[in-house]
Amino acid sequence: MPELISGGITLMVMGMSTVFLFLALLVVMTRLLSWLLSKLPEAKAAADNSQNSASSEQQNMLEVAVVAAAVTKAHGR
Amino acid sequence: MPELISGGITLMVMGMSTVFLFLALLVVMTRLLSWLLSKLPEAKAAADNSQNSASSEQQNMLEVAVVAAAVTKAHGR
Amino acid sequence: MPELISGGITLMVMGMSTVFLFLALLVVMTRLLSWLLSKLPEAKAAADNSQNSASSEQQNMLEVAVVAAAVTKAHGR
Amino acid sequence: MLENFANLFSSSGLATIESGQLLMMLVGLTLIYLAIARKFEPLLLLPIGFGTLLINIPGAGMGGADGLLHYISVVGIKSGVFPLFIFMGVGAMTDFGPLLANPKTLLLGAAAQFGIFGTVIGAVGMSSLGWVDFSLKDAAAIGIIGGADGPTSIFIASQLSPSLLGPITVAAYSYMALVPLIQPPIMKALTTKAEREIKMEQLRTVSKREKIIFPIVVLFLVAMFLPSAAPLLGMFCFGNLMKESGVVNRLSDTAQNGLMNIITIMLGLGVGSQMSAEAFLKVETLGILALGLVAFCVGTGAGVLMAKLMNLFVKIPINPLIGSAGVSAVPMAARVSNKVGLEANHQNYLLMHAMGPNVAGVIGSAVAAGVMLSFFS
Amino acid sequence: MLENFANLFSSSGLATIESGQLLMMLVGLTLIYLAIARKFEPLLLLPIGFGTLLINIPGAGMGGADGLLHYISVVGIKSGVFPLFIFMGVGAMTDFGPLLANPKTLLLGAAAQFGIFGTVIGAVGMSSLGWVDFSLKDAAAIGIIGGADGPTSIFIASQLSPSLLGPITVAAYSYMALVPLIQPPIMKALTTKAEREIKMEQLRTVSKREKIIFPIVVLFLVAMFLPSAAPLLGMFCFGNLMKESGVVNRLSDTAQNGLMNIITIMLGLGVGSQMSAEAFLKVETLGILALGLVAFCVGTGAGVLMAKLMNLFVKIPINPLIGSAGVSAVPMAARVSNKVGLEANHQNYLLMHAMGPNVAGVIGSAVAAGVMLSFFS
Amino acid sequence: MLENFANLFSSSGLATIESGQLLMMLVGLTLIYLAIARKFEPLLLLPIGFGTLLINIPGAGMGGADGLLHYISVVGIKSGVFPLFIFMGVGAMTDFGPLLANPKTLLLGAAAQFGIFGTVIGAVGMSSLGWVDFSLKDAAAIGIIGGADGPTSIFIASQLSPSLLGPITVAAYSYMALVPLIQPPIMKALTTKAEREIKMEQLRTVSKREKIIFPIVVLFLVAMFLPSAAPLLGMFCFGNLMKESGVVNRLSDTAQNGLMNIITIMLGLGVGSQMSAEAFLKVETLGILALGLVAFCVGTGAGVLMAKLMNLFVKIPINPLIGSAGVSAVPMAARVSNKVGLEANHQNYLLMHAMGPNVAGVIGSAVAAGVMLSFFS
Ligand code: NA
Ligand code: NA
Ligand code: NA
Repeated sequence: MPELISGGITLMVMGMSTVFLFLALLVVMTRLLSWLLSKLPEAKAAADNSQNSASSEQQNMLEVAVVAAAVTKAHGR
Repeated sequence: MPELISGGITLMVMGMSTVFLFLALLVVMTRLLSWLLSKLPEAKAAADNSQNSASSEQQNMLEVAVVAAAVTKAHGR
Repeated sequence: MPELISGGITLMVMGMSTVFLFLALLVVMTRLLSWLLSKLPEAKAAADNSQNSASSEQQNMLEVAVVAAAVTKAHGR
Repeated sequence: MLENFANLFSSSGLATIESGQLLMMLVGLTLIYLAIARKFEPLLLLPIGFGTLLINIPGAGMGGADGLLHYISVVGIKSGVFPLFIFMGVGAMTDFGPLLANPKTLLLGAAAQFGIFGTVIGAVGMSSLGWVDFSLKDAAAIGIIGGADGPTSIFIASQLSPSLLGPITVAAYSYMALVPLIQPPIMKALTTKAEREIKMEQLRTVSKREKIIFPIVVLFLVAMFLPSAAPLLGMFCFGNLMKESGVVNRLSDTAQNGLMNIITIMLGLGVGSQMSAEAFLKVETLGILALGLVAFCVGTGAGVLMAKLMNLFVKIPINPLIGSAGVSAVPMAARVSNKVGLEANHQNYLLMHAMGPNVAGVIGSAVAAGVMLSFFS
Repeated sequence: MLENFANLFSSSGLATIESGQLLMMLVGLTLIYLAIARKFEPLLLLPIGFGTLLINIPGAGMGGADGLLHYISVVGIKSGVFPLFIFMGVGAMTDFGPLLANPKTLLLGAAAQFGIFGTVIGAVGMSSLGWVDFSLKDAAAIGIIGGADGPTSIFIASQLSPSLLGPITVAAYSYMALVPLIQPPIMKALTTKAEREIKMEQLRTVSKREKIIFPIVVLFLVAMFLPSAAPLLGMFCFGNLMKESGVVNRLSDTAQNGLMNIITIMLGLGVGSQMSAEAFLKVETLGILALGLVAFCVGTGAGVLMAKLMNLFVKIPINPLIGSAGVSAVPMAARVSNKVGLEANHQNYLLMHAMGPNVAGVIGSAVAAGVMLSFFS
Repeated sequence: MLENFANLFSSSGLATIESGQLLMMLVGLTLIYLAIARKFEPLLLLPIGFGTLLINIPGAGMGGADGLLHYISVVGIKSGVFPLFIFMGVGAMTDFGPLLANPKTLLLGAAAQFGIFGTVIGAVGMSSLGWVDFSLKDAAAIGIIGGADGPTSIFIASQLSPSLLGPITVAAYSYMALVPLIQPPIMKALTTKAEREIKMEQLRTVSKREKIIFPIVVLFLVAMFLPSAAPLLGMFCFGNLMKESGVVNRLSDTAQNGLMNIITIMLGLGVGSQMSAEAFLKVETLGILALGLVAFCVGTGAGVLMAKLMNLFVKIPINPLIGSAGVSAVPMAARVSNKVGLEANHQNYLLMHAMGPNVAGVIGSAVAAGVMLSFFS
C-alpha cells in the first residue's frame, strides 16, 4: 500500500476516533453540567441577575440623567 | 522647449485623449447595455427578485422563529 | 538613602508639582476662556449655528430628495 | 509622444491578457452571478468573485508586492487571522440551547465528520491513481470542505495547503449553498417513511447558566485533549461567551455585525486574490470540486445512518432526518431537515431538534481540523 | 532633583518650539476653524487639522519611529490602502441611475478633467520660470486637485509625490468646500440667460439590472484599456456592486458607515501627520494653492463649454449649467448647478440631471489618475 | 499508527500542562466570574480573562510567533496603539460641562494623583526592603494604577514595564470596579457630618463654544509644557473635539461605538495574552495588588483632604465628598460621591458637581503619565 494512502487511512482513523471521543466526552460533561446546575439552589436568581445586567450600564446612565434633571428642576430653571 | 514642459504637454495630450476615449467608449457600452437589457424579457422578474433578496436572510431567521413559536405553542408551554 | 528611593522621591516631587502646576494653569486658562467668550457678542448665534450644523449634511441630502420628488411630480409620474 | 501612447497601449489589457486570465474572469463573473441571481452565499461569493476579477486584470498589479489584495492576503489570510475573527462572530451568533437540551445529538455532529475523512481517502486515492497531484496535506485541506464550514476551511487551507486555498474555499461555499439540493435525495434514500415521520418531543428549557458555562466546558476539553483546536474553538467559545454572558452586549454586537462585516469584505477579497489563473486552472481544481461534492454526500449519509444506529440503543427514538444537519452549514442544513420532515408529516417540526446536531457539526469539524493541524505539526 | 526639573523644562514646548511649528499650529487651527465654523468638509478637515496640531508639538514624537501618527501613515497612507477603502465606500454610496438614464453626460465628466491636465501645464510652467521646484511627477499630483475628488488626490499624491501629500490634500478638500463660491461666476460668465433657462426633460427610470451590470462594464473597460486605474475604479465598482446587488446589504452598509468612518478618522490623522513645518512652509505650497484654484476654475469652464459644444450636435439641448458638475465634488457641484439653474428659471430643477456628469467626473478623474500612474511606471 | 496516537496524546494538555498554567486558568476563570456574576468592569475583564485561558493552554501556541494573540499584542499593545484609540473614544464620550462650570475642581483632580506618586514610593520601599524586585520604571508603572484609568495604565505599562502589563491592568480594572466598596469608608473617616451635608449651588450653563475650545486649550498647554503627555491627551482632546464640534457626528459616533468596541475586544485579548504563568505567578503580583489598593485609598483621601483645604480659602464652600471623585474611575467615583452625599442629606445631589473632579482626574493622571514618560526618556 503506497505511503500516501496509508497516511490517509491513519489520518482517518485518528481523526474519526478523536472526533467521536471528544464529542462523546462533551456529551458526558454537558450532562454533568446540567445535573450539577440543577442541584444548585440559587440558579434562578443568578439567571435573573445576569439577564438584568445587560441594562445595568444603561441604568447607570439613566440614573445620572434623572439626578441631573432633578437638580435642574430643584433650582427652578 | 524645456523637457519638463514637453513632458507636461505629452501628459496632457495622452491624458485628455485617454479620458475622452474611455468615457466615450463607456457611453457606447452603456447604451449597448441598456438596449440589450431592454430586449431581454425576464428583466422585470429578475429585478423584483433581487429587490426581495435583501430580506431573504431575515425571512429565513423569521421562519426559524415562527416554527420555534409554533412548536412551543403546540406543546402548551 | 538608596538610589531607588531617592529616585522615587524625585519622581513624586516632580510629578505632583507638575500635575498641580499644569492643572492650576488650566484653571486660569479655563476662567480666561469663559471670560473672553462671555465678552464676544456673537456667542449666541455661533452656538446655535454649530448646534444646527450636525444636521446640515442630512439637510443637504433632504434637499436632494425634496427636489427629486418635486421633479418627479412635476412630470407626472 | 507616439512612443508614450504605444507604451500605454502595450501595457493595456487588450494587448497583454492571457487566455487564462480571461477564463478566470469568467469564473469570477460566474461567482458574482451565482451570488446575485441565485443568492449562493452572497456574503462571501460576491467579494470572492470580485477579487477574482481584480487579481486577473493584467498589469493592474493588485496582487503584487505593494498591491491592496496582497496586503489583505498577508495580513489576514496567510496569518489565519480573518477566519479566527469570523469564528468569534459565528460563536456570538450561535445558540447552544437545543444542543444543551439534547446533548446526545452531539454524536450526530461527530458522525457527519466522516465526510471529511472519507474525502481525505478519496483525495489520496485520486493522487495514487495519478489523476492529480495532491500531497497528504492537500488531501487533508480538501477533506475539510466536508466540514461545511467556511472559516474552518479557509483556516485549514491557509495553514496546510495555501496554494489550494482559492478552489477549496469556492467549493466549500458553493456546496454549502447547494445543501438544499444535495441533501434531500440522500436523506430520503437512507430512511423509511416511518422513520421520517418520527415525532420528537419538545426540548426542555435550558437555563442561562448552562449556556454561560458550556463554552467554558468546551474550551476546557480542548485545552486538555486537543490544544491544536484551541485557536478555532477558543475564538468560537469566546464569541459565544460574550453573547451568553449578557454583560458585554456592545462587544457581542460588534463581533456579530460591524467587525464581522469588515472582516467578511476583506476575507472575500483576500480569498479572491488567491484565484489566479495558475492557481485555479488546473486539473486539481476539478478534483477538488468532485471531492467536495462527495464530502457533502458522505457527511450527510453518515449523519443519517448514525441517527439510525443510535435508535437501536435509546428509548425515545430520534428522527434520523436530523442526522444530516450534523454536517454544519448552519442554519441551512437544519432547515433542510425540517423541510424533509414536514414533507413526511406536516405536523412534524424538526427545526429546533436539528439545530443541536447542526451546531455540533461546527464543533466536530473544528475538532477534525485540530487533529489535522496536530498531525502535520 | 533640580537637574531633573531643568531636563523636564528643556524638553518642553516653550523651550524648544520653533517658529515653523508655531505657524503650522496656526494652520492646523485654521483648518479646524474652517471645519467647525464654516463647515468646510469637516469630516476630513477636522481630523487633518488636529493631526497638524499633533505632528507639530515639539518633543511629542507622534510622527517618530514609534509614534501613533507614524504607524497610521505607514499602514494606510504610504501603502495607498486608506484611499482605496474610502473609494469602495464612496462607490457604495453612489447612484449611477441618472448617468445610466443619460449616458452622454459622461462626456461632460470627461471635459472637466481638462482642469487636471491644464494645471499640470501650469505647474511645469511655474517650475520652468524658476518660481518653484516641481518635478513632472509633482506637477501630475498637483493637477489631480482639479479632479475635485479627495481620495483620488490622496492616492495619487501618495504614489507620485509623497512629500507634497499634505498641501495637495488640504488644497483639494478646501476648494471642494469652496465650490459654491468658485463655480457660479464662471458658469454665468460662460452662458447666456437663454442657455441657463433650458429645461431638461425628465430622466427615464433605470432598471435594477442595468445598475447591477454597469459597475462590471466599467471594470471590464478598465481591465481592457487602462489597468493602472484598476485599484481606484476596481474598489469603486466593488462598492457600487455591493450596494446595487441588494444581496449583501450588511456589507454595503458597513462599507458606507462603520468602515468608512474608521478609515476617515485614520486618513485625516494620517494626512495631518504629513503637515510638518518642513513639508508645508515653503513657496511650493503657495504654488499648489494657486494652481489648485486654477484647476477648479478651468475644470468648471471646460465642463460648461463642452455642454455648449455638445448642443451643436444633439437634438434635445442640454442645459450647459450641468457641465460644471463634471468636476466631481459630489454632490456639491450638482447642487450648485441646480441653484444657478433655479436663479435663471425658478421651475428649472437640474439636480438629477447634474448628478450624471457629477458621478461621471469621479470616473473621469480616476481614469486621469490611471493615465498618470501608467505614464510614470 | 499507534505512534501517531501517542504523539497526539503526548502533545495534549493532560500530558503537558504545568501547575502554573493550571493556576493561571483559575485566575482567568476568576476574572470571567467577576465580570459576569459581579459585573466587575466586564467590558475589559471578560476578554482579559478569556485571553488568560487561551494563552495558558499548553501546546496551543496562540501566543507563539504566528499565534493570533501574539499578533494582537504586537500590533496594538506593544505599540501603544490600542490604549490611544480607547482614549480617543473616551474623549468622545466625555462632557467637560461640569468642569467648565466650576474650574477650580480641577485642583481636586490634581490632588487625587497623590495616589499615583505615593504608590511609587511604596513600590520602591517594598523593593528596598527586598520583598520584591521592582525597578524605578516598574514602580512608576505600578503607581499609575492609582490613576484609576484603564487605558492610561495599559499605555504606561506597555512603555515602561511591559513584563508587568498583565497584573497592572488586572489590578487597575479590578479596583476601579471596587470603587463603591473602597471609597466610602475613607470618605466618611475624613469628613464630619456637617461637611458631608454641605449643599452646592447649581452649576451655570456652559456654552457650546466653551466646550469646543476647551480641548484645544488643553492641547495647547500640553504642547507648551508637557509634550510627553501629547499622545494620551492629544487623542483624548481629539475625541472630545469631534464630539463637541457637532460637525462630524458620524465620526464621533464610530469613535464611541464601533471602533471602541473592536479595540476593546482586541485590547482585552491582548492584555490577557500577557498573563502567562511566568509573568503573573510571582510575589511581585501580590505586591502590585497590595500597592494598587493603597493607591486607590491614598488618592481618595488626598482628594477629600484637598477639598477641605480649599474650603479654607474659598467663599462658597465645596462639599469634600466630591474630592474623592478626583481619582477618575469615571463615572463610578462620581456616583459614589453622590451616594455618600445622599446618605448625609437626602436632598443633596452631588453627582453633577462630582463630574468635574472626575474628568479632571483623567487629565491629571494623563499629566502624571506624561511626567513619567519624560522622566525616563
Ligand atoms: Na461541520
Ligand atoms: Na473628478
Ligand atoms: Na485619574
